[in-house]
Amino acid sequence: MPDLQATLSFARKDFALDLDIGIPADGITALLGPSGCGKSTLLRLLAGLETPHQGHIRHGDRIWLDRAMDINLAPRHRRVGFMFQDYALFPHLSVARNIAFGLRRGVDKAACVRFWLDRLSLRPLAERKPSALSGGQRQRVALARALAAEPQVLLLDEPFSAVDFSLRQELRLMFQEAVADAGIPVVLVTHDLEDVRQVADRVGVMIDGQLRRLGPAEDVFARPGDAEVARVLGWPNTLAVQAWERDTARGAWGQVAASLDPLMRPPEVIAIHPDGPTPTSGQGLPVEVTRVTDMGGYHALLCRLADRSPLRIHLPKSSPVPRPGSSARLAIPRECVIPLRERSTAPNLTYPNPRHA
Amino acid sequence: MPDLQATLSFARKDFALDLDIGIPADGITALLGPSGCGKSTLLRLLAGLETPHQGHIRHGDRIWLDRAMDINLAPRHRRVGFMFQDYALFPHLSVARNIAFGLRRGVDKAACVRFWLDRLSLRPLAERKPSALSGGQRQRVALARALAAEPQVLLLDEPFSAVDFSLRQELRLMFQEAVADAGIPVVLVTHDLEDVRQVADRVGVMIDGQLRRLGPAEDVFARPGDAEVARVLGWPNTLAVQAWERDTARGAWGQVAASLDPLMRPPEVIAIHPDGPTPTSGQGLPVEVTRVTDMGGYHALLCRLADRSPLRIHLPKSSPVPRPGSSARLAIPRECVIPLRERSTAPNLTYPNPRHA
Amino acid sequence: MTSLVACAPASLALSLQVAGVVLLLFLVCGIALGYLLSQPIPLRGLLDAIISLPLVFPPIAIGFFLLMAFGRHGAIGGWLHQTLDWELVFSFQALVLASFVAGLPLVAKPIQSAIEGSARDLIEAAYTLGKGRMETLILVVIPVVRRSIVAGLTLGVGRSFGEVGITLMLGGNIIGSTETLSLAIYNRVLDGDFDCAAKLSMLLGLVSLGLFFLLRRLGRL
Amino acid sequence: MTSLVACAPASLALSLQVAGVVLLLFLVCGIALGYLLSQPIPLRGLLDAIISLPLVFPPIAIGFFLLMAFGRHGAIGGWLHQTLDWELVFSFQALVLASFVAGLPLVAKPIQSAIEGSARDLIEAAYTLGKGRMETLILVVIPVVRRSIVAGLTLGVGRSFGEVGITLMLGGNIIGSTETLSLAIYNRVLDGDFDCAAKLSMLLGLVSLGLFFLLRRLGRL
Repeated sequence: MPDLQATLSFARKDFALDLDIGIPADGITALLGPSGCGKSTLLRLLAGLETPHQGHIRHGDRIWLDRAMDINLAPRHRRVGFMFQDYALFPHLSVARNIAFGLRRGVDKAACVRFWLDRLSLRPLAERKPSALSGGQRQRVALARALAAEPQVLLLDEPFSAVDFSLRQELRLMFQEAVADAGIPVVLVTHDLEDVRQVADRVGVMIDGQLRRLGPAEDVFARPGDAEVARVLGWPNTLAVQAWERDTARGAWGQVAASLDPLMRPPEVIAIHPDGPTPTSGQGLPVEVTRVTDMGGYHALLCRLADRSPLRIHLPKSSPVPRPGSSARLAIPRECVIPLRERSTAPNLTYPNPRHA
Repeated sequence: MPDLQATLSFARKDFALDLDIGIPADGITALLGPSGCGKSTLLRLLAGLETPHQGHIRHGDRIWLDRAMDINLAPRHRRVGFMFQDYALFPHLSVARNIAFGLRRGVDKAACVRFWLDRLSLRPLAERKPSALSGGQRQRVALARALAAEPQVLLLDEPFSAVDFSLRQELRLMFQEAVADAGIPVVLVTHDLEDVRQVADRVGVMIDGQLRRLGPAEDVFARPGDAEVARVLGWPNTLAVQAWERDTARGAWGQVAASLDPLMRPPEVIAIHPDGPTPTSGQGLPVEVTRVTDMGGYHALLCRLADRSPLRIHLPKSSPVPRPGSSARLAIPRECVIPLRERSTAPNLTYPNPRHA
Repeated sequence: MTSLVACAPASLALSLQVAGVVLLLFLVCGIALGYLLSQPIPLRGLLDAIISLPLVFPPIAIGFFLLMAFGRHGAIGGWLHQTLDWELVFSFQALVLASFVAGLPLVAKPIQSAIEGSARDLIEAAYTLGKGRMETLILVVIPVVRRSIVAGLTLGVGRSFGEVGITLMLGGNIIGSTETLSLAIYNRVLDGDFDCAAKLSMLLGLVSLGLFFLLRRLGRL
Repeated sequence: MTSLVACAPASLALSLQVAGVVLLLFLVCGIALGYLLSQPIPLRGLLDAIISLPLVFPPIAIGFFLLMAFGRHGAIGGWLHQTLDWELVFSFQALVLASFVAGLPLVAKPIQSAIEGSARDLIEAAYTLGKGRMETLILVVIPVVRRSIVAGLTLGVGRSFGEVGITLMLGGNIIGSTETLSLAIYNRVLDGDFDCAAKLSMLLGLVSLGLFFLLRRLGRL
């Protein structure tokens, strides 16, 4: 199963992309990042829809791009399945003809179309035009069209963002099952953490055109590496530290006890895990409770710290909940306080390709 | 504090809206619904940007619209603060001039602009043009501009959707604090459940141009009324029931025990609350576990039932977790099974206006 | 070698005067019509059709119909002649009318589509912020679509230099009186004076190239 | 009362022939250029400028420069005369060239902007699905922008009926040989034959109105 390896430099106006990424052929890799970070541009570079200024792309043993050697395979020779954010279905063709569009020569067209219609539950829609489909149906047609062409790599740009919330879960499952046995590198760009949690085996985080973190999903979520990445991954509480005194971090927001790694440069930020802190009648971090939300399995408390910066904590249903508008003190267990640099300067946070590790 | 009452009928091509809504002047009302349900159209009708075919809108004792009496106040006389989805900031004016645009006569312009710049932390950006702002900054300018005009009603169309995920929490808090003491009806249209959970005091659910549910947030989340509304509110598991046998619901997906209200028509759907079910070695609903996700405080299990329909359950970290790909049986406590009609036909699910109740 | 002025003594001044008057007319009518057409007003379709018609209708035919209408025996021309003792045909005003009719769609339509494309939300925002139609036009619409306004005016004025069909019919191509620059080139070629024709073409070409590059800088061509 | 044919014996057939030939040329060149201009090709800006120039450049001046170039003593005309013994000026081909130059931007530019507006993603999708440029043009681009193609062709052909400036210079307005319908109207008015001019104007007007309503149905005016 050939993997995909790319080293790319690309610049346009006020945007630059510069990264090195390896994507194995098993499982799904999700790329997260704030808007404008270059996620979509990376997909377009991999597909050959944009040309980097410098770079190298290798699929298995085959070179797709090498600027130094002046090799640049046209998109149609890369055999990349690309799913566009708005799906880019051909409006003048029926669902069946859309799916048949990219079929290789020598394939039994009718049988192949039938297979994908069934696989994605599209059979009753085969003769409809895209304009007569709902968002979720379009999404499935786009996926079927991409997969029917037997791509060597599958790239998806925000595949679920144009779909109603209540359909996403089912579509994510369908997607997962459809690509599970493809045995090709699959890269999915998204800004939705739920997408990542539900479908991704590996997670990459891009910020300002750089790949700041790439690794197995659990590992990345648990150890984001730096505060910017943590925020992208949905960590709610990152507080700037102004001073360290022994094992205590201080800022305009207050102070908490934290464990410092003596080998690390003094962290600029602490992240507070929302699951550990509890209200206390003794000493603790003073907060004002602004809102309490019942989240089903737990209560979410939104608080304001001394400098008005927000803090979110989760309390089990069994604990007493302070009133909104009241002041409280929070006991913050030391293991919930994670010291981080604002921005990691380590040369390579890229997770090594498991095959080469 | 005058409330807002509206009865509206509106039709356009293949879309019709027909509803009756009352919005008190305290707290924030969020409207949820699938795309195309008419949420945005409702806001435009309330603001006077569209004219209904029949209807009546009353703000306090003042009639804004009465088609029968041929009264139709122009938008500028309704004094509605409207926040557009893309913010509609004037691109040729600085932040300060945008905020000053709607100020009433007789107001001290400079002081008022300064007040709102400070209130939404925009002071350092006062002289910038909107094109030089980030998404979150634009959002704050749009809010400041709307509020500076001292509106009698505030309407917001997807106010957080154009903002990066990691900023939304802070913006929601700012928004809440900024409108808290306005004492005017505030209606926010969104498709993001997190918006609703964090800022809404009341929740309305619109489906197909109708207001299917309106009430205090907790009440609506706990008792959606019917299955369509439940799906919009993010309830993950709604299963079609084919037959009832005593207190057992059966479908292609399997069978579970449920408590039936004898006065109700036989429910067509059961919803299974994700927090109750647990894997069991005894009798239970057979499922195939497709994915296990660590959600921080709990594990989320995605399963497939006998007919491949998805089921999502949440397990506490303390319970053992089945392997993905394995088969399991789930014990479903009776109180986790909520029987629902697919679509309520009750004539009025509108929550009564507290002032008239 | 004859000098430019000797080639067509009055034409240069005449064309500039026509362009100037037409520019003023476009400034008022073009913007007003562009704004009107972008709003949901009654009879919008009809108004739009009338303004757009010269984009497809042959100028010579337009010129002929205008000649019939404004001639001494025409419906409008007869009335003008009787009540005001004024004859439009073959006059300076005829040249202005010709350029105005030919250029109006080139001014109003781009302004209309610019408003529809980028100012619709802004207009609604101004309404909700308490402004009326006129205030909104001045405070929001004109500043926001100013590039399209300049582009439309440039196209319209450019057309006035090049207009031949309607001008021939309505103006009459009277040397020294209604001979515009374009017609002067034609007349010099008919006279076999290719030297003058070349000079005048160069002059007209330079003006047009200037307008052309202005339009490209505005991103409208 | 004279019959239409007696008014301008050869003009009707001539204008239809010019329109037909020009339609064929536009069908090939208009679509090809519209597609080319929408793609990131080298020298795109220059090509775009050359094609767009007649939108602003006065037709009489264009006509004059073409006359100089294609005349017997011109750079191209001289060569054509020497090698092929063929003279383009004052011929049927001159009328076609005049209509083609005047109408080309009206065909190519709308097709270009339609492709840029609604087919860009689709073209890329076709590439990733293994299709080349030519296949993509035929299977995707043409079917998707077909309304804009029809609209562009309509505008271009409509212009060929109305073209006066370049045609006067390059065609010479020779009665019975290069007198198009538009020129026939002008000539009849000069002769004082208003009856014929009115009939011809009505005919031309009806054709143009037909094209006009076709364009409005296509949503392109």
